[in-house]
Amino acid sequence: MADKTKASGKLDELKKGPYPSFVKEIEAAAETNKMAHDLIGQLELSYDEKLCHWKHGGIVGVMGYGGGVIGRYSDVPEKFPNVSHFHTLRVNQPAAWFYKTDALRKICDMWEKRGSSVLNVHGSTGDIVLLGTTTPQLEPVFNELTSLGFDLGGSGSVLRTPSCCVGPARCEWAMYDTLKYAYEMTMRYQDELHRPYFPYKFKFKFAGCPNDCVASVARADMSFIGTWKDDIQIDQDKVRWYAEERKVDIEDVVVERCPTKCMAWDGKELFIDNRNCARCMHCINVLHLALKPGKDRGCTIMLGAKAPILEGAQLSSVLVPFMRMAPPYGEDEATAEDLPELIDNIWELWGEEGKNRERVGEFIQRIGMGNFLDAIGLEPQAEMVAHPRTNPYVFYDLGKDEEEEEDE
Amino acid sequence: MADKTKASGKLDELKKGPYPSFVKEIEAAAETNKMAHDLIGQLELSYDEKLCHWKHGGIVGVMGYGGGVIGRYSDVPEKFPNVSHFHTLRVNQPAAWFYKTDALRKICDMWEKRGSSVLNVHGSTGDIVLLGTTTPQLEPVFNELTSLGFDLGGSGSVLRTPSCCVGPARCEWAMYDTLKYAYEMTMRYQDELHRPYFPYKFKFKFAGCPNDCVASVARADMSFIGTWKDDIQIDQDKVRWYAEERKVDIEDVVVERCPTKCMAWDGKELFIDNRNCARCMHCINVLHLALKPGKDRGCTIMLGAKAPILEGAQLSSVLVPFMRMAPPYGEDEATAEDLPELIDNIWELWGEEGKNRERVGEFIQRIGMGNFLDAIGLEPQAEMVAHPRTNPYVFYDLGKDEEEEEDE
Amino acid sequence: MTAEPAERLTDIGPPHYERFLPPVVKANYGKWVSHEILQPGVLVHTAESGDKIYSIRAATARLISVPKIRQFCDIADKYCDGHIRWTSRNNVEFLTTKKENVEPIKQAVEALGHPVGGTGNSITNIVHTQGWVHCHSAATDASGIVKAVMDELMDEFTNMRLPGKLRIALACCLNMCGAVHCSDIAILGIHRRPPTIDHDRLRKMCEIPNTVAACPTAAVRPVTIDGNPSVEVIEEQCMFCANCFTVCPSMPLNDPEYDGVSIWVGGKVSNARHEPTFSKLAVPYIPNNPPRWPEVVSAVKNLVTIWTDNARPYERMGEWIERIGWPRFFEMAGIDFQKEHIDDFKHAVTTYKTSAHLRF
Amino acid sequence: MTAEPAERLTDIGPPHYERFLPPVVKANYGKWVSHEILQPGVLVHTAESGDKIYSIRAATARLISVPKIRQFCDIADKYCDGHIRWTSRNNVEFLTTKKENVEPIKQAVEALGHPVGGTGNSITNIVHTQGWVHCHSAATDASGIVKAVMDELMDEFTNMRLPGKLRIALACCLNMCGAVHCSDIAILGIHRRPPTIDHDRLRKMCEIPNTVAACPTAAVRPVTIDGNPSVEVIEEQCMFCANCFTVCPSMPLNDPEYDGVSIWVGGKVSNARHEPTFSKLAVPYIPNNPPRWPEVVSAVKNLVTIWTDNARPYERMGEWIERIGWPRFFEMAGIDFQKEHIDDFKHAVTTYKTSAHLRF
Ligand code: SRM
Ligand code: SRM
Ligand code: SRM
Ligand code: SRM
Ligand code: SF4
Ligand code: SF4
Ligand code: SF4
Ligand code: SF4
Ligand code: SF4
Ligand code: SF4
Ligand code: SF4
Ligand code: SF4
Repeated sequence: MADKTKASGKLDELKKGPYPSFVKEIEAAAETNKMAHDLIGQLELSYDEKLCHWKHGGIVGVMGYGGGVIGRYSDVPEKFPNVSHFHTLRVNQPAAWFYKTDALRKICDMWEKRGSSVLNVHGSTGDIVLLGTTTPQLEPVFNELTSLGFDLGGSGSVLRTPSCCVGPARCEWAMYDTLKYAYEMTMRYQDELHRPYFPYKFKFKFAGCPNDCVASVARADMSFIGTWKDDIQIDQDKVRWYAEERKVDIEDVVVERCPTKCMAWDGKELFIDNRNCARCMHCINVLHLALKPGKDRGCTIMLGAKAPILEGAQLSSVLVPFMRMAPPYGEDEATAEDLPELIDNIWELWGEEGKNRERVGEFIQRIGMGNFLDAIGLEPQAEMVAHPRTNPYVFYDLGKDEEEEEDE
Repeated sequence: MADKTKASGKLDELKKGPYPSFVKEIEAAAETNKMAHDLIGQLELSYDEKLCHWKHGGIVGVMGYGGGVIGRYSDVPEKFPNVSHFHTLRVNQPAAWFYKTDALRKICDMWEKRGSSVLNVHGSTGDIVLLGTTTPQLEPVFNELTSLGFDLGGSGSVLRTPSCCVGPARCEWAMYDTLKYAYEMTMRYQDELHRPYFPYKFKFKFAGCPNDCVASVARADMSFIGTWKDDIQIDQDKVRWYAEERKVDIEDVVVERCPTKCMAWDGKELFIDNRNCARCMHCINVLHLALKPGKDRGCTIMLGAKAPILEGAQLSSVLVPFMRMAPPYGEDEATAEDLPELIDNIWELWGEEGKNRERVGEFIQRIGMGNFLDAIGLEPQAEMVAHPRTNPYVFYDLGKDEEEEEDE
Repeated sequence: MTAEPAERLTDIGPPHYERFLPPVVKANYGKWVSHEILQPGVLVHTAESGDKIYSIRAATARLISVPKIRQFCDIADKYCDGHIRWTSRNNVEFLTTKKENVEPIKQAVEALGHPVGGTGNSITNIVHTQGWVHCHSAATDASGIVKAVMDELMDEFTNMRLPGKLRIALACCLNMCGAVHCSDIAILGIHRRPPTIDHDRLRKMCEIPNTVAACPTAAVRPVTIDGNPSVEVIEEQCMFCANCFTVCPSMPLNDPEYDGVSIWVGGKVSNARHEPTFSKLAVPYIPNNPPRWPEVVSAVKNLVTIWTDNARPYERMGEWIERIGWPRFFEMAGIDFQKEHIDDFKHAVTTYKTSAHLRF
Repeated sequence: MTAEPAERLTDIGPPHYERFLPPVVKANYGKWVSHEILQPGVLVHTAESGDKIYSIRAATARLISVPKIRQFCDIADKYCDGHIRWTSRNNVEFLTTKKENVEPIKQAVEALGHPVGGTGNSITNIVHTQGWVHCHSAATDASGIVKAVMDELMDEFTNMRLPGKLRIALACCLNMCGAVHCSDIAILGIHRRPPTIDHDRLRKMCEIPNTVAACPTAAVRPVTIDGNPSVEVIEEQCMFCANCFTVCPSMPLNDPEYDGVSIWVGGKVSNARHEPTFSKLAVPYIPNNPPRWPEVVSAVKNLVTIWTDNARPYERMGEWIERIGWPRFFEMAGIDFQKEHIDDFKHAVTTYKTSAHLRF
């Protein structure tokens, strides 16, 4: 039986080269950890056979939670008994993935003892993924985690662990406080995160500006993307400095790349027709010492992104063109105070009418965006579509006419 | 009963104003023609009631033909007995709608006698539409038409009357002979035009250049759009003349409007990066005395356009990126000599596997473009798509691998 | 001897075009080198040989009477050696090699009530369909609206002062005869009530499987009524396309109250600059208001005006809107964006706004 | 007295981020005014107050061991007052206010085998998934391909000489964990054989209606096998998505011969310039060839090279391809355009080329 601590054969090849080697990582863990040791063995088998050796996961978990653990069993337990169980735990990361070493070290100590000594930092959703332990260890791991102040993240048909970009913690472009919202929404919806009652998974991601450094538009059912309403702030001296000192060809790399062609550069002044600026960030990205977003800030809420299963992949699409995320709140504008109700309305509708394993984006496709908006009580806005319909198959709302008639 | 020759009431309003009045036309016809006379009456009724007064057409026609006549009956024949039958005949127009007055006058004489004295010049497909006659007149009308050298056009599930732009007859941009092809294809497929054996209608349109003056891409199942392969011909003196004498702002209205941004203008010379020119015609359209399409000419064949019924509207999409339409024909290039086979293959496949009332565009959607190409024996080409697939739901063709294996 | 009965001619096809081409066209066929628009409606084309042909283009209502055609023929005989053609948008063209004939032709045609124009950056003739004049399917009239709209826009037919070409088309029902779905402005007749079913006639006239298959939304279902097979319509699933009616005459949708017109914008067909593209819904519904549909006329006029005032040279309606964005368009047009504007048919998801590219 | 059993904590959520923020971050939270990239992998952010924070970014394999994390912690304790973070693409970042710490940190991290870089116009870390290390669904390994590809591209991680950012992602099956579907280059594990059905286990483990509903193409149908309810798969209708397997473990698709990798290009997520967009199929299939998947590595390398050599500044992969057109891309990449490239799923028709805008 494969009882070596070191990789050999095929896997050994992956210890070479300049990029950090995951094989070396598992080896390092394997020095003191039997699970890591058998993981190498099973992985080598996979490499030899070009076949995955994990069985379809069973349902395992910690008491009172419906998610956070992915059950996993080897299909060759006789060969690799130490990974016969190899469940992962998803641990809810702190917002924007900031850590103190003391907290990390404690997690490490715990995981060396109770798990494989191998983790993913981080999983694609954002969790710390503790890679592989046995069923009896789940509850102890959970108890140690909570005593360290950590909790499990989501898996299954729940609210998944929200994540956010580094935002105001270290970025000059954060148009709202991404960490605060990631944290507060996670806390507000602890129940939805731990106990499956949705038709399927639901993800929040918070990006501070249109650069979307958490890829929210592609991966979150509900994406919050920072933006601004007023004019881009221009320091013309600095623009000239870019042109002269940094030799930036402003015409080519800025003006010409602007998606709405709303800029002009005469060699001295940079002009922006702000009413036509699409808030794409490009000019600001390139001339960041000279240009800044406007001061009237908030976010665009987008809904519906998902991977291909079942009906094909979707990007999120605009739900609220502009929501102000911090006081003072004006009248007649969407503000963060509306968020809980908005989210409740969406979850209630989708919860009741969504089919099993139907993401909210697919649900909207099925019932129609217009009906969806009606049901959650939002007015349709032209910002929600790339363009109005081209096909004439319109479900005219005759109720409206009839009401109007009655009014007459 | 309405027995007045002149319109009154609502319709009368449509005799006012600078644009030619269809009401005056019907009135003019009605002076000598009873059908036209009752047409006014029934139309006034429609205007008063906001309701159409024609019944769903029955099947009428001329001997041996399955199309060319649209049956039409009034639903108020008691009020307007002269339009109780009011069938139209579609008469195949001469290519590009050129006429000699003697031919026209003879059609007029016939139609005054045997029909309503009202016609559409032309119908949307391109036919001369003789608007309204009775069942007993159909055969005599047909016989007089053929003796004048005219024949019926298409209706129903047949090849519809092909049409073409004015092309080489009066346009400097015709990249191939649109009239010749419209005529020859009409003649070659007389049987398909007159005897329904398709799943649904099929339309050809021939446009001499990408300006597409017959709107083929939107309206023809098979569109032939002239194009060229080599470089745009530039007369730089004339370009300067446009800039200087005609005060054309070449940077703004030409260079900046080029869809691929493949042009440059330094105030003296116009530069075109022809490898990136999309053959859109814009620069040539605007600077037509200075620029001309290249000399290596042919057409792009596009397939599948249709109106919304049933599965939604479609524009035609590229089937043959470049086909040479006149000799000398090179080797290894698609030429007009391949056309009959190409068309046969398409009709055969669609004819056998198309559902009732399924246009070829919808058929392709249903079976998949890749399978369609396979079946008609065309190689897939990147020119056929706006972009490759984004969804990973690929029906991998394993036969291929297995064959390769066998070869080994 | 008695005369043999003349053989019945069939499948002769249309007359060969060469029979009708003017001699100058035959002589210079495929050898034209340039054209110029001398004035609105008047083109001159020059051939390699130096030969020229003048074309004088005039509007027609498309629906035309035998007497009028004879009058056109008179003009063509007088000035054009009997040559005349029509365009793909139902304008008539008088063709002559003699420059001195241009003005007389123009005057003669205009005297008949047919304005000369429609060339270059103008609004040319409205492509349209049958409407109440001939079709059973019509949710509105065609010729009447076209007349009313063109009366209002006539100055743009006889001038060439627009940013680009503007193509208007009208179809009287969702079958969309004509290239309505790819027009700068499309006027579309619509029903808004589900079909009413005459079960008695249905039984005799319609094939039930065909009728069921005809419905794009599967709203038509087979049922048994009084022991006879018939169909029912799930009304909430009906979007009034009338396709069931096309295959089954016993399911009419016409309704004088609820029928009317919708307006679509931003489509085009040419490959010039932007690729061909469909028109998009602008005004979901305007009731039928014959004889002059004033609300439709003013809605169209408004669209023409905002485009004229704001588009850059050669920007077609859709190109302009794409540049400024749809939200701005709705704002400028004063049109309320509604549920109806949002697609909910098959490819709806591809029309959602999947970026934060927004203007405020 | 005996100790009360400690209350079992639940629903406490993650630690509050403030617990972990460096003091300079807390002091300047939301008040950063600018940043500069001092060298590949080294950022400095400046606050209104004039305070600065230096971030040293290094690659990790994402799969990381407890010993390695402890080594990172040692560095962070020594130079960063114990502060450390990870990025959204699994790079590690060491944060310090002291400029003089930058080089020592860099050296220390690199000494551990973690190159510093991934900033600006570079290729940063590959977002990826579990593969054979942990997932039952994997059609290929994740970490192994990532390692092989990044070894080849490492110079582009430690330099910033590319036209723009280039984001590579890998998912080991069609579930596409990660933003694989919107990457400049996406590597996707694929099955190419329909599921094999273990009817015995199926009977015990799977709900038949769910399994049937799971299939996007309706290839899974209920049947009776030996008197027991089970399912069958219409093989011609299967496109190997494995969604049936997700809901029913008795229908595995794994196949060492036929599984492999496809490569997709031109997606992006940011709103910068072009709107976010999906990646499109470039290479339909490359067989699994562990341990270093040389064909995948060279295909990716080739894509990076042609883009680097031809894109304009700031043009992402997809923006460049859009400018030159897909036919030219296929030509330059030396990839044969095949049937597989043409979409045939739900919205396929929206991907057809509906204009004559062609380059020759
Ligand atoms: C661990 C992780 C991959 C990783 O290596 O990082 C992961 C792993 C799995 N994902 Fe995922 N997904 C992970 C992030 C994602 C993401 C990315 C994201 O959240 O930002 C996506 C794409 C976005 C989305 O939600 O659509 C994603 C889309 C899926 C899907 C497809 C869902 C769809 O609607 O198309 C499935 C299939 C399913 O749900 O049945 C799926 C299913 C799975 C399962 C549970 C396998 C299954 O078929 O049941 C995988 C368990 C693997 C294992 O054994 O550990 N996973 N999955 C990620 C979670 C770690 C974390 O919590 O941080
Ligand atoms: C006469 C004409 C309109 C006109 O006023 O010019 C016409 C009239 C009718 N069309 Fe059309 N179509 C006419 C050109 C078109 C065009 C334009 C074209 O051919 O360039 C189209 C759009 C292009 C296309 O083919 O898709 C068109 C798309 C339709 C459709 C929808 C087909 C679809 O696949 O979506 C129908 C419905 C049907 O076929 O059942 C239709 C059906 C009809 C019927 C036969 C009504 C019906 O439901 O059966 C109409 C008879 C009207 C009548 O009483 O005279 N007509 N029809 C045009 C033919 C005249 C001619 O021969 O020159
Ligand atoms: C006569 C006609 C062809 C025919 O066989 O009948 C024709 C003739 C010419 N077209 Fe056209 N076009 C004709 C219908 C069209 C159509 C079809 C339609 O509208 O249904 C189109 C596509 C419209 C669309 O995109 O929706 C069309 C798009 C063009 C364009 C491209 C315009 C653009 O910028 O998009 C040009 C180029 C130009 O005008 O500079 C053009 C240019 C021309 C030229 C200049 C070609 C030439 O050198 O002779 C002709 C005179 C144009 C003029 O009116 O100023 N022609 N032209 C048609 C006249 C229709 C009418 O009575 O008004
Ligand atoms: C640290 C991180 C956020 C975090 O919370 O972890 C981050 C940080 C910054 N991003 Fe980002 N981005 C980060 C992931 C992303 C992502 C997400 C992804 O790749 O999955 C994107 C979207 C990518 C896409 O479009 O596919 C992203 C798109 C951008 C862009 C837009 C680039 C473009 O032209 O499309 C900028 C602007 C720029 O670089 O000029 C940007 C700019 C920045 C700036 C300059 C913002 C600032 O002022 O601090 C930061 C340093 C960038 C650098 O690396 O040069 N960041 N950035 C992420 C680092 C990932 C990594 O380890 O490499
Ligand atoms: S998304 Fe914007 S605010 Fe957030 S880290 Fe990226 S650039 Fe900064
Ligand atoms: S942010 Fe984008 S859209 Fe706005 S001006 Fe700058 S480049 Fe143009
Ligand atoms: S399509 Fe081209 S060739 Fe034909 S008339 Fe129009 S401009 Fe001339
Ligand atoms: S034909 Fe069109 S694409 Fe080609 S150079 Fe002219 S404007 Fe550009
Ligand atoms: S558009 Fe409709 S109503 Fe009008 S002619 Fe065509 S089929 Fe008849
Ligand atoms: S009108 Fe259209 S949607 Fe309504 S029932 Fe008939 S076919 Fe179906
Ligand atoms: S992409 Fe597929 S195989 Fe890879 S981790 Fe996600 S579910 Fe598992
Ligand atoms: S793999 Fe996908 S397509 Fe094939 S049977 Fe399973 S669910 Fe259906």
